[in-house]
Amino acid sequence: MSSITTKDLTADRDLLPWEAYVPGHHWRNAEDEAEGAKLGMWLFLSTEVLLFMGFFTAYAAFRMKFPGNWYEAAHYYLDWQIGAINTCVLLLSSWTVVMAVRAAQLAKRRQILVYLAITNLCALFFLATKLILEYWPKIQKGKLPGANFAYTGEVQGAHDHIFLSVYWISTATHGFHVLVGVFLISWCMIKAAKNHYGPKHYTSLENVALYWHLVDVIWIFLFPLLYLA
Amino acid sequence: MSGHHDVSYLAPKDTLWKTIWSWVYTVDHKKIGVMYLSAILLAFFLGGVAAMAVRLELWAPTQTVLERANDGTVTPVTRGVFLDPGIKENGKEVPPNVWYNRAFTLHGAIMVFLFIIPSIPAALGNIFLPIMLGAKDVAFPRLNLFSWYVYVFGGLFAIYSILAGGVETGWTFYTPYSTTTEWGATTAMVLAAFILGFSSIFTGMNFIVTVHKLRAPGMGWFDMPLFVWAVYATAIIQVLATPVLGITLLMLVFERLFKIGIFDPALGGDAVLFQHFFWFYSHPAVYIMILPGFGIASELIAVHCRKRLFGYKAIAFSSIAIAAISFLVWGHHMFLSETAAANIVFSGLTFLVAIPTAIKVFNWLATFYKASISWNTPMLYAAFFIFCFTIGGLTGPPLATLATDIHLHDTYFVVAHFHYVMMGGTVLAFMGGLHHWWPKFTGRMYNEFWARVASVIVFIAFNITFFVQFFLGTQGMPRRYATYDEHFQLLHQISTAGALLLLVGFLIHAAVFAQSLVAGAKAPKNPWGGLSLEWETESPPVEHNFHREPVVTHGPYDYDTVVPAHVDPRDYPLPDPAEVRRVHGDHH
Amino acid sequence: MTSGWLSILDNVAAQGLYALAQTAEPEGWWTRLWFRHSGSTFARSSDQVYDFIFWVSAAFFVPMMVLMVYWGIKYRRRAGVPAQPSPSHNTPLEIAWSVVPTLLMLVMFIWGFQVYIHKFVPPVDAETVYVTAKKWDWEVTYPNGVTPRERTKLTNMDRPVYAFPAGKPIKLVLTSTDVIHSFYIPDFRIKRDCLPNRYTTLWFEAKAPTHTLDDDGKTVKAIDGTGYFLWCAEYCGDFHSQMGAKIAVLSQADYAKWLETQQDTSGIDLVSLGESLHKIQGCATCHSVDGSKGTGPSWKNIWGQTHKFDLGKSSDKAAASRVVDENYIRDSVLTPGLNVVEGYPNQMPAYPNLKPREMIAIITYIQYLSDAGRSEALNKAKTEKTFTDAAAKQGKKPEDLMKPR
Amino acid sequence: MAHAHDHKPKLDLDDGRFDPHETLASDEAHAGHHVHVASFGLMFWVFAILLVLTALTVWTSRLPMSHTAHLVMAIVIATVKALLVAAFFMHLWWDKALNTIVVSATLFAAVLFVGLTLLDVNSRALVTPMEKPERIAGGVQPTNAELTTSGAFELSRRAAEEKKAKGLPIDHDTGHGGDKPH
Repeated sequence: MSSITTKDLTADRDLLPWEAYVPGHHWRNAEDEAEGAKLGMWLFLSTEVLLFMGFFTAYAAFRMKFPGNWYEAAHYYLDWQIGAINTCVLLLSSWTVVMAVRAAQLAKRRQILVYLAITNLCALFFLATKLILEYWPKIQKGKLPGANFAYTGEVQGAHDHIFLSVYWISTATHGFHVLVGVFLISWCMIKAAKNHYGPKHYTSLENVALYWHLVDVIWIFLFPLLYLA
Repeated sequence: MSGHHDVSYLAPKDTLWKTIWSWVYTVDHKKIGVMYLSAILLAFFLGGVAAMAVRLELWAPTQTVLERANDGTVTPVTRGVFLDPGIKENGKEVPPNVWYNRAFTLHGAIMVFLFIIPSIPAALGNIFLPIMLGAKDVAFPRLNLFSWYVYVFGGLFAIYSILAGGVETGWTFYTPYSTTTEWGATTAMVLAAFILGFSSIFTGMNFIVTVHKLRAPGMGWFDMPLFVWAVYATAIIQVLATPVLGITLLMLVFERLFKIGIFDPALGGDAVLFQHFFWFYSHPAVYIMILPGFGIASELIAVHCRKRLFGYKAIAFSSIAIAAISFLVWGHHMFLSETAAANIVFSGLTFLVAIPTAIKVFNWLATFYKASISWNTPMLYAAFFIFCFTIGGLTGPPLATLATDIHLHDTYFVVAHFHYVMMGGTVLAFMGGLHHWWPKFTGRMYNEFWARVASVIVFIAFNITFFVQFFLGTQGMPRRYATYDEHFQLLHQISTAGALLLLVGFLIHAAVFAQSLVAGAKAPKNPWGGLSLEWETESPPVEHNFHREPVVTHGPYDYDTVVPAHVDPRDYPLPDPAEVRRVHGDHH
Repeated sequence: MTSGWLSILDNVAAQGLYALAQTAEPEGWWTRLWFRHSGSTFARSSDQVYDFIFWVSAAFFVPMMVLMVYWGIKYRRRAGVPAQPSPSHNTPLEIAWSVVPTLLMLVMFIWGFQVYIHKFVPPVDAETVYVTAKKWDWEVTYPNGVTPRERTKLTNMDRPVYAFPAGKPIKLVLTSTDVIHSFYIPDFRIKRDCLPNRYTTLWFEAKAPTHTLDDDGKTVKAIDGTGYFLWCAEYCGDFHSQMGAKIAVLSQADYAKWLETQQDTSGIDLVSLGESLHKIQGCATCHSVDGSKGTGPSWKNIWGQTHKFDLGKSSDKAAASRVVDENYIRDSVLTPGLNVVEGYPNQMPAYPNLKPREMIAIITYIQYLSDAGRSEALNKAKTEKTFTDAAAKQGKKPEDLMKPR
Repeated sequence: MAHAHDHKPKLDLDDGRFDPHETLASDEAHAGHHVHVASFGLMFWVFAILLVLTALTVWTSRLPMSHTAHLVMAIVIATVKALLVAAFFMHLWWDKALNTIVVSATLFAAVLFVGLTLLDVNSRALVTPMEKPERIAGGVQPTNAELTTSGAFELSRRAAEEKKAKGLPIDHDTGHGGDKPH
């Protein structure tokens, strides 16, 4: 089935884990298993999209009702520069993940590791920026969601605290997904280091990559909606 | 693969410890299905206890109790039946109605989240969907086991919330009541429902991939049994709707813990927005509950009428159509709070659901024509299902019609309507399916006579209990009332009497099943003469379902073409090709 | 909501189906079986939609079940008799049984929609009545600003009576102060959610009087039957099922007179006024007067006592305790969260709309409920100027007007 | 598990050949089973376009447009970006159509959720606060109907007044509440 061998391999050499991969007993072949896993992942991503739709619908309901209030609040409480830098960082990480999958398809173990390492660095940078530059000053200033929002005597819209609620819960949930992504990518790095990924088998890497892209796509929407519009 | 995989999946291992481990850590869809079945039957029992508490409370409109005050004066006070003054929580006496409110909330929450949603898909679906497809297992066996543990974890949260004081918000958790109530452990119950949602999502994902990727060779989409079609349609809803429930309940938890204000009018939020969020899941969830029931009804009718189902494709496509339309109609739960524009749109869309549903019922009925109907317990339940579900379906239009819904909304008419659909539909179909497949997955026959007696009792008792509630509703008795006006008493008492009879029916069923497990006769491979793949394997099935991967050569209901006129389908196929091959030592 | 297209549809409904509804028999046995009474002018119009759906359903259900039983018996399994061949599908039949129900449902939808629009848009000459729902009571405020004090027994419960005129459209503006409630008068076929932070509207026109004014000119008396009920239809917590009221339909003359008598409180002494306010304002839901414990402290014997506060719940973090006196009661009514008594939740809503005399009445009533302050309260009530003036106006002594205590 | 092999399988040299000195252009021909290997160039350009679109969305947010136009612009650009990621980074362009169908069904549900909810929420009147529209002390009168006081503001206004009366510090800062540097 596999068309991959290398010239310098000898017939007696033990196969690498990805070469020796055997699909689960209930699958007819590895290709079916990989496609099935990918379909499963896409279904899971569907649920993630719809989960985040809750935030987007809450956003939409109040944004449509109080457009001026929310536009002003977005520009007043959030710094577009932090958001934009984080967007670029996540886009970069998305690209490196694509390249990691490509490296697996080409049996380049070292490249997989390098690209995944960059991805994880991007993710950690994203989280650090969020915590240090966005969440911590807000906590200090009492810019907390809903009833915990500290009134400070300035003139603001009546629904700023709701805007901040949507901001907090949606970015925190997204941040949680980034954190989960960090663990998943680290796990993939361990598997890659142990030679589990190669042209014949890289299902889990591909699915983690899909997950990571989704985290990116969600941020692609969160950034302009919360920070700019 | 031969050897130890050719033994029954129920066969014990060498030691007791290994047997227990083989269940705890199983990835076998049949064992997981059986574990689900045990758990949901326990939930059904708990929910039933709560239901009996509700019905008993409603025996009398109110109770007048003499109450002694601190200064010794004795005054008559109107209280509920479950009055227990003196029980204190957080230093204050629990008002009497709270007990009733907790009972109906637990009944709703347990029946919906712990029983009826996982009932058919996660239990019977898990056991039979892969076998009916000719697969060895579901696509992701470990995820399947994980989803069972998630279910148990969610169930533990629910039990914790009961022990920690219960919940009295109603299973719908409407804000701002659910965010402001001081009684009970609402947060724990909301988290329970949140966790149970994930169990449902994982099951749905698993089934979709299984149907797409693991059908036996030769099985096209239109060779699948209709139960598989129905569970597939259900899985689509589970995947697309349940995450919205997840986020809704998560936001509700945030609302309770951090007062985020999105659903709280006191903080400038929008209480009706919560209802949109909630019903975006919970209306499609109604079809998560009933679609598998349709699937079972199709199986029962075809097999026990020994006849090709009338309009196979119409039934199959109507399942998918119902799944799609289910996402369009949730607004009819808010006819009293929405604007007229939204009401009119949702009212019109709601009627659409009736069309594919009506098509199904007509097709089932047409299958009876010139059939060979065996009136055993599963078929009785199929007929009872058609009767009750049709009533449930036909009482939908008065609720979808704006003019009449204004009067009937939030009354017992709605209670009766959804019990006719959920209980008269799903539960009766579930009971039918359980009897239909019981010999297959336990390997034991049950006592047919007593099962029939119990099914007739359940049917009659169910109709006594709930038909009078239509009159209660049109006469203006609102839902969720611990006390009521005296002129409703007669109807309430009839209903309560019916509920007690219903309890008797289910207890007989329990006894029949217990007797079957202990002393039932060994079940043959194909006791009813079914043609779908599950009847080709052993009873109970072997560990990997089939001795050899089956090749599909005929449709699941091709009685007229596959079975020669003189042959009893119970003996079909004659003989099992797998057996023949095994005799010849033909391992793959 | 009276935009152009709605008005047009409203006219269609009014001229066509609504006229039909008027001519139908409103209180026949069939209607009584399903709906008990038809108390409003448009009750029958939606009942007719219901009847239509019912008969359509029956026309489907009965033949289907007859067929099922007939075929079930005729084609029961008999040994050696296989199923006979029959078509596996029949396209014209399947199209027919898809299209016919669709058309019938189209009729239900359009008809139901027309009647709904008629129910939804109040006539311009309707009299506006404000309804405030709160846990667990209805506060109905009439155009003259009065909230009636009349009470009655409703299945052992002490509930308010609200009167409406016959033959005059009434527009209700609904809101809620806490959670979602739903205003439901089954005999009028009207229901609408009362949402916190938002007003919703509803209208009806009662058909015929169910009550007349009693001989005292103040309370209502049923002509026959029990009259109509108001219920809360959206689950709202502990006393959801007790959140009812009696609805009395009066002739327009009686209604005007009833409103007048409800407005004037000068002839009621302070203790009796406080007693009725305790019920009308919903204090009774949480505060008992017999010493039994409720959501809030009982009013029995608290006058002059010292209340200890839960500083975690109170917004006034400085005061640990206060003596129950005039100022404390006034504070508790106007800013309930200021001092929260130990062992009780911070749940009470504020009552900023009480008139000065009503505030004094509540204070006097609480004073009256204690052994220590009873005689002083009664004396205060008897000698209050408003009351003595009202008594003098009627040519009576204050004692004659006071309830025997 | 039952199929776990207790010895590692050996490589079968007859299976096929593979040139370790492959060039980028020949990647695809040699990859495993029917898998598309994306080209480096295409992926890099997609990444570059995504960065440009990010800059564009920031730029448009600063244009003097109506609030609605800002929202529409943000959503349109974000959608284009998301489609690029889905089509190329997530391989949908080359994948089986079934995965695209899954995505479409998801978007169908998502659009219904937002759309039909807004149909109701957006056609309702503004949330009417129960308390009188009372502006915070020293503030500017509201310029439009949406800037009305809500319960939370009323509560925190009272809390601030009480603190003031007791001589407690009220605010962490008075100038602004955001993250923006001065």
